[in-house]
Amino acid sequence: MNFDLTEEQQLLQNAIAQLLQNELPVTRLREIFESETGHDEALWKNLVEMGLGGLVIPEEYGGAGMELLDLALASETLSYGGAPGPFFGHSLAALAVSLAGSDAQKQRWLPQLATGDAIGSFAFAEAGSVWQPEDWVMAGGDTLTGTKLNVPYSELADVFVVGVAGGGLVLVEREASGLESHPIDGVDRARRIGALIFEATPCESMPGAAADRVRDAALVLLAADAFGAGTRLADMCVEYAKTREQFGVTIGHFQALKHQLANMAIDIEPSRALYWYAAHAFDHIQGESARSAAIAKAHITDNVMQIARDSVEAHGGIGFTWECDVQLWFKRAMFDRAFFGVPSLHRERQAQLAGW
Amino acid sequence: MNFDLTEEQQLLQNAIAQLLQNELPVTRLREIFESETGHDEALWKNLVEMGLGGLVIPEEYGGAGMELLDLALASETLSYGGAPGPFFGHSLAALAVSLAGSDAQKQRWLPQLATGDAIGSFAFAEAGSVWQPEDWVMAGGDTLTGTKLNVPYSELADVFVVGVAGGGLVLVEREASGLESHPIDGVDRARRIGALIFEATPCESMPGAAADRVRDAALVLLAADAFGAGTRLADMCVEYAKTREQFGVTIGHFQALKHQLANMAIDIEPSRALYWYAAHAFDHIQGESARSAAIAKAHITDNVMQIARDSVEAHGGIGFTWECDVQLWFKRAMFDRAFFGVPSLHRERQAQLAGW
Amino acid sequence: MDLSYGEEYEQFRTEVRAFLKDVWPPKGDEAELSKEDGARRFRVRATEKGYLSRGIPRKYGGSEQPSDEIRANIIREEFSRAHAPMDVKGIGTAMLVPTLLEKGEEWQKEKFVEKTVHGELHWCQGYSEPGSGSDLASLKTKGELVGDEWVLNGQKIWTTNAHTADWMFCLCRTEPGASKHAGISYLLVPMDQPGIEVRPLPQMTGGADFNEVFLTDARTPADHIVGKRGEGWQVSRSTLKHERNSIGSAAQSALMFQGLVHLAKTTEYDGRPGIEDPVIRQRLARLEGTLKAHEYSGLRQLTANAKGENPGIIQTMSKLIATNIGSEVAKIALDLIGDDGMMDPLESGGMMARPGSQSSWINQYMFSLGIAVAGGTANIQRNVIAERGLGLPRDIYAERSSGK
Amino acid sequence: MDLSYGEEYEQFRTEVRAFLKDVWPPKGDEAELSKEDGARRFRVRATEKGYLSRGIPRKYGGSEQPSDEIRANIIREEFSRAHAPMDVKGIGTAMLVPTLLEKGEEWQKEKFVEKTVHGELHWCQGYSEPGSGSDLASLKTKGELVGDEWVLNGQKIWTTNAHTADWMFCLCRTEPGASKHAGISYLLVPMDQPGIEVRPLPQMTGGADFNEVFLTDARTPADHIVGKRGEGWQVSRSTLKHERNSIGSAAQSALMFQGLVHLAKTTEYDGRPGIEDPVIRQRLARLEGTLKAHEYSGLRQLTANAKGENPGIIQTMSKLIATNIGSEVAKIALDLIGDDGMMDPLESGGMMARPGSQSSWINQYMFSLGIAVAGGTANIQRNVIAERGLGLPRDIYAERSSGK
Repeated sequence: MNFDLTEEQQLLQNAIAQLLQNELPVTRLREIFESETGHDEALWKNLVEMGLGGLVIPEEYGGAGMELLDLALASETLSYGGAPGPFFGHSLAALAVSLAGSDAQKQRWLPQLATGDAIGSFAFAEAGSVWQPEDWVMAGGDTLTGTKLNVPYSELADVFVVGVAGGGLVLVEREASGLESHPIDGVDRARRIGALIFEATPCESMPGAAADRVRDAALVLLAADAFGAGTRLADMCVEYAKTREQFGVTIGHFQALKHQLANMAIDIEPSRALYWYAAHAFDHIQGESARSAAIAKAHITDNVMQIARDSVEAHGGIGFTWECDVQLWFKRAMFDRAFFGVPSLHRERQAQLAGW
Repeated sequence: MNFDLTEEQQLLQNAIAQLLQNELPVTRLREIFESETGHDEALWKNLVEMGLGGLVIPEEYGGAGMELLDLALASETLSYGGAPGPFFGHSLAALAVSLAGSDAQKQRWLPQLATGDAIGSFAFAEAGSVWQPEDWVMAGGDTLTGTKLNVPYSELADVFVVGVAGGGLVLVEREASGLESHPIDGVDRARRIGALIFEATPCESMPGAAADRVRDAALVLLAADAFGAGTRLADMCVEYAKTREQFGVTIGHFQALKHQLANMAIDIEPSRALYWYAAHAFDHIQGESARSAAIAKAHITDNVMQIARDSVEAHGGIGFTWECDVQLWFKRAMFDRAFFGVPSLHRERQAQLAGW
Repeated sequence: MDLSYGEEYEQFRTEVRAFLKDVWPPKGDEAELSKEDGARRFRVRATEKGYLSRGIPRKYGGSEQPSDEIRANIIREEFSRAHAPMDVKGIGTAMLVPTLLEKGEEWQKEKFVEKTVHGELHWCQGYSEPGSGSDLASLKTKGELVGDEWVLNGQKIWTTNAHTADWMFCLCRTEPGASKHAGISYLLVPMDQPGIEVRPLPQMTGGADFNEVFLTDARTPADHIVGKRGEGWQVSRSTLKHERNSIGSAAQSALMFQGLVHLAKTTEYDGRPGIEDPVIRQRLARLEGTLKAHEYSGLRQLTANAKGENPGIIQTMSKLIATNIGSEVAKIALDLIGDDGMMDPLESGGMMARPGSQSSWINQYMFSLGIAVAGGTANIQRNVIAERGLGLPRDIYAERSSGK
Repeated sequence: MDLSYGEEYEQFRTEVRAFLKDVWPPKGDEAELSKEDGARRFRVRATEKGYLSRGIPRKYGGSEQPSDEIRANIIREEFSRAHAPMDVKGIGTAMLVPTLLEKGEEWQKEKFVEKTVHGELHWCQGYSEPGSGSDLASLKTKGELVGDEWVLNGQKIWTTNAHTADWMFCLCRTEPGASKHAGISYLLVPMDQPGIEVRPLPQMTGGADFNEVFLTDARTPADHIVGKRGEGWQVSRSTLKHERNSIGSAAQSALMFQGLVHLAKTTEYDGRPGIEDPVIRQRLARLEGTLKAHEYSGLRQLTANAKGENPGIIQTMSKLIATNIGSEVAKIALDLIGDDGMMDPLESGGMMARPGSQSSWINQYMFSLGIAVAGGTANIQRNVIAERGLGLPRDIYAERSSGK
């Protein structure tokens, strides 16, 4: 009975945190945030050299052969540090190929994805906030025609895992004919998105039926990312309360603010165990996996969005400005909350999965 | 353009407040609260001598010929003073007979109701939290058979306005054959309720179609009553904060409590205008009457219930005891919120009436 | 209780309508005028009739009408219905002019009031500084009298329209030895000078509605002070208001709510129009309860103001209630728009552009926070309600800091 | 991460199960014993096996086991499953015994510990007084040493089980000259004496779980003091805990939630089972998120405690979270039960009685408030989280009052 991280897991989180502290001061983060691509090759290189390109890729394909929990822990720490870039979409693509790819597909893609030489992404969303595998409309087959929205780093990725009607997954390469990508101006410039437009675009069917697993993994990673953002925001507020003065004392003396920060803490801290459990269930408790993922995504992203709003207020006027760092994690929270469906949708799934 | 009370209306409220201050110290209120009947004949006599038995009964029948707004104002002030007794049910019965009674029915009942010599009540609710005229199931006709629940002062009243299937109203006298009354142990011992069981009980049909109007009036009076309870609770909390000491100062110095009291104030004070408007609309803006009544009932009773909970907390441990007066208005709030349907029901009606 | 306006006022309304019908939109030759000139001509006429600049004496370009909240409200309603120009908006008419009329020298009134109310002079307000938010007494910008000029050094923040203003009215610390509140003066400073630099201060939405103003040996003549030296704190608090617009904020909230209902009717949510979703319906209905209570409380305040009575605690609450409503509107909207909740609020369009309305809701989602902080944080508002409204003890730190 | 218990612990679980199967419910002759005697006999055996009174030395009637959170948890799980008696509950085992073991004289341990853990002596706690809630330092009950006895005068409140207790451990002011905290002593007082009067203090539900205790020249021997004179404040804060039950409160919350889901499934709401109402579903799902986070955080704490590590800020939060969950459970229940939300919580039945469960929900609706105030108000809890958890400055009034 041990509901705690292993030493290796703690080392992984510490190493990521250390890297970001060294390589991603907030000035650099802002440059990437405001850049054309939202991607920094040097940072990406650093991350993949730590093995983050292939955490869940089997060792035989050059990955670390780790579990979703490890990926989620990495997501939390990357989010806390504000890391921009394709880690999220890439990780899910790598997971999808590992779970559902043919041997040939694995041979071709996993080693490149593990080293980060190829960047992966996934294209699930369709117009009308449609995300769930059972709702996908775009037909599969040998070629694809249609549009997928909100594809992480659609401008950058080399290979896409695409969801098709019936809940199947197919692989599309960047160079495939009839494939166009258009950037979408998303709110979180640290996680870029775009639309993919397919016009008789050749694709390869993936034999395994893993769309639901990939969905659950995405929900856990979004929850972990939101948790990282929420703790960062809460920490920023506490720090601000300890330094900013008003009426001759630090504002942390004001009981109303103290209580708002205490409420923030009780809205975020218990969520750590919630996403851990969801990740652990994905890895080891099959029967609870889907429901735990839905609960974690709905609960954490919703709470963190409120924390983000309260963080603006805890900072006073300055919290509302571009120059205040609150906005960076505020927008991260907006992304995590909306991506793959708003909380109410997953709460309804949570109810259904309980047989309510 | 004058959205304010007339001098007469202010005098009415002051006179009621004065009477309760003189005649209903909280020790007396507690005696009635804990008594067998929840009714005090002396208090009732005082109230009807002020004309409160027949505020909305036309002058030709011995009433004051006033409007629902006046009745609502009286309800607010009676509630603020914690007045127990049959005023609520009696007033609605008087209104129902005034609106829907035949000439003979008016002749027979209104003068007695106006003087308070006869006490009226109404029997609308059926099992399953059924309240709305369109949902009534008990069949009308020359006799009634069935059960009505949550009838105000069913043990005491001399005449009942009873709702029947199709939304009609009938009159039943206390002495009618086959009529049994059984008290129900309600939470608010200042407003007693009971069940009426009809067994081929003779009744008289009322010719006017006024069930919807009576429903709207009931909602406004419950809103006004809840408003009175909410202001009383908020006032008690402020008073307590100004007198109770902790750590060497009155607890009103603590910013967290100050802000809770400020939040209480913004949750109650604007509601004054909301119930005024609903009453005024009932009297003068027919098209807005039903919807305004639904909004006022849902909004005010819901807010006041939360204020009641927060009032317990603002008083600390003592707030949870029987001897603390918070409980008296807490229970009033519970009655006002549940009687004639919980807030979500009226919010759905509010949505439907807007054509949403 | 009577929600009609009565015969006298309805008569007045008829006059206003007839006037508007005649002159707005501009007819004949006037239709040829530029939009700006047309508005200016219109304002002159409306002022002659007593409809605009009602609290301003005639000699300073106003119509000098007795205060009448009801007439003021009818004017607002009818002008708004006809889309006619109202009084020139801005911090100059709202705050500087009343202050000058109450505390200014005669020459100051002559020089500034008419041009400001006619929209020929634009103002910005220099109160807030970095580090002094709700605690104005701690401001640090210095003014030193050097010869016949004030020389100013320091920094102001949250200065709306600083880049378009001709003048700034500001608070500076001019009496270094004096205690906190007593050392402040109220100065009028021309913006077009080398000592003043205006930098936009973009907000998190990407837009820039605020500025920072840096004063480096900025100058203004010695007599451009309102009130005496060291009286700036009191001068800045003159709250002379001719006719309050007690229902304006509720009208704004109501418009936002209508927009939200429209959004719910036209947005698909979980496979049907959002308005049909039971959870959305309940949330809208609950919010509408708060909104209606706020609106009708505005009518109560209007009535009290018209009678010259004190409306009581309710008047301390408007800002916080409006903020709460704005915030809830934004949250419901965010749920309704689903994936569009990830879009950039300033999204400029382009191939994948969604209808403008969605990104405007994201803007609103963030901007509702700006409203909260602009009127002083919600915590400051709650202090005001608790202390002024409920009579609870003053905040110990604020009290200490004010030296009382 | 491993949510299984591992081989060693599963082996232990097997042993516990086998033990329980043998002796509970009582077999043979023992089945004839009274319920109370049966439980007593069982506890003796379970203690011999090392399953109960694990933190108590053998010489005082315990099993003197090394601290092991996991074993403790397995014992709780298995005993609970078998409905077997656990350690005697109450303030005596929870608070007095650890205090005596840490700070008591040898004769005090001998006289009180064994009988208390065996359920032969019952205790009540005399800390709170009217007028000193969260501010214990302000307590007023006086103790004076007269000859070889303490003579006590004052009033205690919120004294659970005072009417059934044999003894009270209480805080009294014995050193009139000393500063606030330094003047307090920790005394053990027999309840059965003329100087003590116990009056029930009914709560708003109509039930009476608390008492007031009036002390009028109540007496206890001079040596019935724990620690030295004036050290009562520190003595009362000895928080020795052998094995924390870090998941107990979450288990309670989970049970309440299950009850609520059952209510939603079985109660008609708006013409169908409440569980099918979209608004109820969303509220239940949202609440379950909070509950699960609380439950899993309990597992985190259990793990940290088992390793002897500090679980961090999370441990300051349990009470407030449990209170919040209880309150939300109660509110949803109130909406579900409709008209039954008007019923008396103590409704005794009779012709119109509803099924017991509904009035128990009303009880819960009110009682969830009692939970909030019993553990110190929510505001006190938030102070603790902000100060101890987040390191924010201490409350100025509390600091002043403590003379620091």
